[in-house]
Amino acid sequence: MQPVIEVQNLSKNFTIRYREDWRVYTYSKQAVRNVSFSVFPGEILAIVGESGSGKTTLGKMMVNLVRPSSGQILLNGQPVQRLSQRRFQPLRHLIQMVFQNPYASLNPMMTVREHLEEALRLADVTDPHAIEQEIQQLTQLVKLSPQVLTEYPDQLSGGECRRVNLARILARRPRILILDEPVASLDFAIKQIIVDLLLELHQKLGLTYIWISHDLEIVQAVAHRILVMFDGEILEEIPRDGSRRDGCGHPYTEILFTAAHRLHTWEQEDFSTLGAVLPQPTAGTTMASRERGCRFRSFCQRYRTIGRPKLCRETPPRFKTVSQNHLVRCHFPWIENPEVTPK
Amino acid sequence: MDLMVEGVSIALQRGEELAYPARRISFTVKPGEFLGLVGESGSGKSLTMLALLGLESCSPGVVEGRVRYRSEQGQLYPLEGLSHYVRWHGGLPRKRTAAWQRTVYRRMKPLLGRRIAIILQDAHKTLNPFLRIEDQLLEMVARQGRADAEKAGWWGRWRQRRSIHQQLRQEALRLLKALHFRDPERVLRAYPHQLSGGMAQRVSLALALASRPEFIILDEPTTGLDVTLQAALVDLIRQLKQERRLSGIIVSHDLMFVGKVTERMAIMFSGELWEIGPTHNVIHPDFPWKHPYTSYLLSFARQKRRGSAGPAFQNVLWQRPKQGCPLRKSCPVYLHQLDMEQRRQCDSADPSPVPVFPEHYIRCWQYAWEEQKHAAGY
Amino acid sequence: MVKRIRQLGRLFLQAGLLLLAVITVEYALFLISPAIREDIAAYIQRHVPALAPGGEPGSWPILVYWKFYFYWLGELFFKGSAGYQANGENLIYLAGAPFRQTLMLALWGLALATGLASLLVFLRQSWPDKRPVSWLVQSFEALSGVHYIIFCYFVLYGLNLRRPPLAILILIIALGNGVLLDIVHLLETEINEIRHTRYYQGIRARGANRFRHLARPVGLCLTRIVYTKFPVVLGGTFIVEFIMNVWALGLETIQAVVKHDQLKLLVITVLITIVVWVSTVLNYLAKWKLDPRPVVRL
Amino acid sequence: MKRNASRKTGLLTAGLAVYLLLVLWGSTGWFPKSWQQVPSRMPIYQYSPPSREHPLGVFFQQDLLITFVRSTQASFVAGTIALLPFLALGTLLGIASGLPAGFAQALANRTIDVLNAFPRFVVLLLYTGLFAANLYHMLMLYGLISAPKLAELLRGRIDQLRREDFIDSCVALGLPWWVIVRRHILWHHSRHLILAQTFAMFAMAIFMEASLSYLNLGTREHYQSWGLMLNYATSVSGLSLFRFPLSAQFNLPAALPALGLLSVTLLLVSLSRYWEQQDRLKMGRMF
Repeated sequence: MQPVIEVQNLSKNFTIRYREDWRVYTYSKQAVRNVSFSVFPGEILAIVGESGSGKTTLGKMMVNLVRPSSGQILLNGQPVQRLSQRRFQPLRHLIQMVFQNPYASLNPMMTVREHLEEALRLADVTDPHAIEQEIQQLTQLVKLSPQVLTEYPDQLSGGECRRVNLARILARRPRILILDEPVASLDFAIKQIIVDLLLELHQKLGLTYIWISHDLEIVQAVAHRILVMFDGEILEEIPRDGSRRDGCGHPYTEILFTAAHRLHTWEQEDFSTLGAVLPQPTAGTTMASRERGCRFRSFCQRYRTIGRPKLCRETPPRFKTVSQNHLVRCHFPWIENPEVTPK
Repeated sequence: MDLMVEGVSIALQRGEELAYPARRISFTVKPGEFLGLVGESGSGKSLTMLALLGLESCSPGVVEGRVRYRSEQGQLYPLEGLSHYVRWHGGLPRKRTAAWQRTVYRRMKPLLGRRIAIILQDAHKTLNPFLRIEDQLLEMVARQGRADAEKAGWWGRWRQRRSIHQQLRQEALRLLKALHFRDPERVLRAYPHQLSGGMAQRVSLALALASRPEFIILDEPTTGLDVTLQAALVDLIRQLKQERRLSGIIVSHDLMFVGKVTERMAIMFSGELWEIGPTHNVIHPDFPWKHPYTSYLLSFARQKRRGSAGPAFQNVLWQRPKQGCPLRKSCPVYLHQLDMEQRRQCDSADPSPVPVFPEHYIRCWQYAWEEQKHAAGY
Repeated sequence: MVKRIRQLGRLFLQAGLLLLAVITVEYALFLISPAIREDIAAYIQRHVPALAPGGEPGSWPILVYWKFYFYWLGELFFKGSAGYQANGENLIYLAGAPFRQTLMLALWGLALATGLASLLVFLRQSWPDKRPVSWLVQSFEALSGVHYIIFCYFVLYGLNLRRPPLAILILIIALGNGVLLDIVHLLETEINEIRHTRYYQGIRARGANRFRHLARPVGLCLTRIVYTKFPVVLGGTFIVEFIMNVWALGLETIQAVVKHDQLKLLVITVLITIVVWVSTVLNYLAKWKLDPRPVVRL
Repeated sequence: MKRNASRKTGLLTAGLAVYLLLVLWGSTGWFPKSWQQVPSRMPIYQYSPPSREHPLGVFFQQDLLITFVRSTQASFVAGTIALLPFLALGTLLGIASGLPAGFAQALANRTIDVLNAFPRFVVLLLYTGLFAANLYHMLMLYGLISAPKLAELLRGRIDQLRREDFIDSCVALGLPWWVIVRRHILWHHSRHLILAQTFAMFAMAIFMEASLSYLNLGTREHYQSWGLMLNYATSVSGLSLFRFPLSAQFNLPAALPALGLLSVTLLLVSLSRYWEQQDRLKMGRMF
């Protein structure tokens, strides 16, 4: 099958400048480093990682809001990373992004109806009758009550606001949606309702989702494929339900799973192994970024268990296929494996 | 050590008239105990907490009831702000609410950051971006009562400022070390923007703990944190509870998180408390007595996989019915399980808290009837 | 240390080049007018005959004037001579007493206004609903709506105060008065913004020392306000000097305008440019010292 | 809160109405016959006190009320003239400097810096000195060099919107940039700000015009303005304002423009304050 999006060796550097003690410090932070993946039509691809791991930057690069430093993005086989905003314009009906903060992406001085009308006019619906009909359909699609149409964004609740955003974006009839933390900071009830709505839309309209989140628990339930990101890098690609079946995986994913699992069950367990992932300060950057070897090793329980092997310190790991469609960027995807027991 | 909140109502100026985002809140936090205040966003839980402490998030603030705080030495601090004024003058001040807020804050100030520590939500943004962590942390460390420093007088303190600074610094380093920082020196030298979200959370925890408080309030500690950090925070809070005899309140919408670190839990919705009791009872699925809203919340929390959501409870904070139980319009028990007689009861009056277990109260007519039956000898 | 010196050196080099560029642009603007070109040509013929080509001044190429410009700059920076008036006096006297007088008026006026505005803002922020405080602030605001002209008119013809010590004080008050309203307004906006930030709420919740924590952000916005208001006060000084008949740059400017003394205007322009440039550099340095927050570039 | 606001607007509206009536009256040029007839034998510098024919008296061989009304009109014209370049350049620079980093943004920022660096009044003085300028040209120049004030405020607002992902979400939706700028940024997010700045600029331009004509700068013929009135009254008549309660020699020719200037500042500054307060209330509601 032809992938709708193909990302090859994508990187993004930010320059950060700050002043301290009459001195100016400039450093470059690599938010996304050498990321490659592809998305197939009708798929829900999840990108999971902590805040600051470059997920949002990756999403923004795909809708041409942030220009990549290097690498390639192919949209339906067409390279788009160097396109100007105007050249990208015809592709905007193909790919759309739902932003993290729903209130900030709506204009506080326009009613919901005006927002929808504006988006519909972009989609070349100009006849007032047709617009009225489309608005009806859209509100039904995202299950908004019609009286919301006359309200202003700040009168809406968090869930409603997200639906308005979704309706506004669906007015352009996109094929691919990038959902940036679609359910973060919502309450249980509304979170569940929004997830259900998104899945229903996926079924009904045949959309492709790129679902960016930090919560593995939700993502595991909905996604077809999960990419785990850490410090701008993809550490693991997990196929559907293949997560723990083969017993392999990246230690970071393991930590994420443990944390999510323990937070979502009632048993009183201790979390003392998680002390290892607490971020520590390093020069310049906020997250650890080792120059050589595996970037993750200073947080890695497995690295310490197997006696700090030279391999981890010297060579940056490459992707290893541990089972079908399951790639792990680790030298020791499974420590009981006799072949890779350290010398 | 213990905070006593008795029948507090909180008012908010909305245009000309007053609105009540929280009504008749009562709870007590006992020494060495954590209370979880759980509710959806918009249920007024953060607002209640901040208004109790006079932190100006709403005006005019506490207008009814009383708040008292008893310190470790048994000293009693009455923390009533406006309610005092209301009782004396028989009404709210018209124009001078800002002055009253300042009064409340002044009364709170000897406690804030000394006996009571607060960590506001979104910890990264509550650190001052213009000062180093050192400058912010040492100020709080210096709050610990030091008999020798008090005796030295200001001139003595000025002469020994270097060594005092060194002592404070050592203290701060020890504190950061206890919070799992591997390189505390570097943290002290850093500006807030050089910290990541999880580090900032721990630094603000350090700021709160630096003055050796007896009571700690966490306002939405998990929002904006990743799952790993949330899990680590659970660990950290448990550890702190063991090491220092802290008591406190955790305000959160995350039932799971609160369930892991607190002894008692209060469920808040539409600005009112509906259930308060031991955490184990409140969240345990097999515990027989539950408020309908609690079971609604739990049904979501327990649902791991996708499934259809039931009809939601309606937040009636701003359109409260004149009489009867305010939640009855969307209460599944009222709609599907009760007969006409019982419904009439629900329509006629607001339920009052009923004890269903030692220290476990539920505000629902179901349990009131059971109590009546029990009393009648059934 | 070496790195710091190098960085500061680079800063001053950049700033100096900026100054030179501004002065050059000003000179270019001067050269647009044929009348000024004639005046300058007459000056060249009289004082710097080496630069003057033969023929009518009207047919001189523009290059001559630029040669004169560099000659003049060299004289100014290396010999301290800014050219000569018709009566033979060196124009560098403008950088002495008149310049000092103007600068003193502007700086004291600005200091007065800033101090008073800070005091008023502090009062209003500390006691937001005390009636006397609000009356005080409002009356100051109403008074500061009065422009220099009216203020000086009142002083001149109403109180008949034109003797030096008192007159200078009143000039300063008049000047500060003109920008007081603006400064109060800007400062209050900025402080309200700070009060709504999350870190201010954090400081309150911790019961920390607010003055210690807010010194830097408030200092930052004060420097910015002072920096933006400085040219305004400088302009006001010129009017006030003319009205009150104080011998300073303002009066000299008006005289030069009336007498079409173009070289004097050029010298005054350069002086003012240098002052404003110094204030820019100071503002930049203050920002550098006070603001550690990072800037992210895409 | 609501009642307060409405009371303030009432007062402001009344003040504005009076001012606009004076302007309209001045532009029609219609005055009663008796006001227009002035005894020609009167010495030019003498002020004759109010009489039945001349309600405010005669000064400079003209009825004082006529002078005042015409001067009000001149102030309005002056304010309007300065406003046009101010709004045009300010908006342009503000939007350009709010752009993501690039050549246009750098250019706009440097332009703002350079324009900020000139003391405005000094620039005007130099301009008159160099080019024997028309007053209206000088006012346009004044509007032009005050533009950074508006531009900086706009830049701040755009920065804020950018930080909140608002502009990014508009671009991602596919809105063309001119729609984003025109409808979302300018109209919906900065209209109060621009309006407040417009009022403030109007008041400042009137002052600048008064200051310039007070200093007798700028060429004009048959021109009447508040500054000129003040100039003639103070420099020529030498009357005192403060002796008014004690004697009949009240310097009305000087007091009238002074009062006019004062009222215009208070009016327009409070009007811009009112708008800004409204804006802040809105923002408070929004965010």
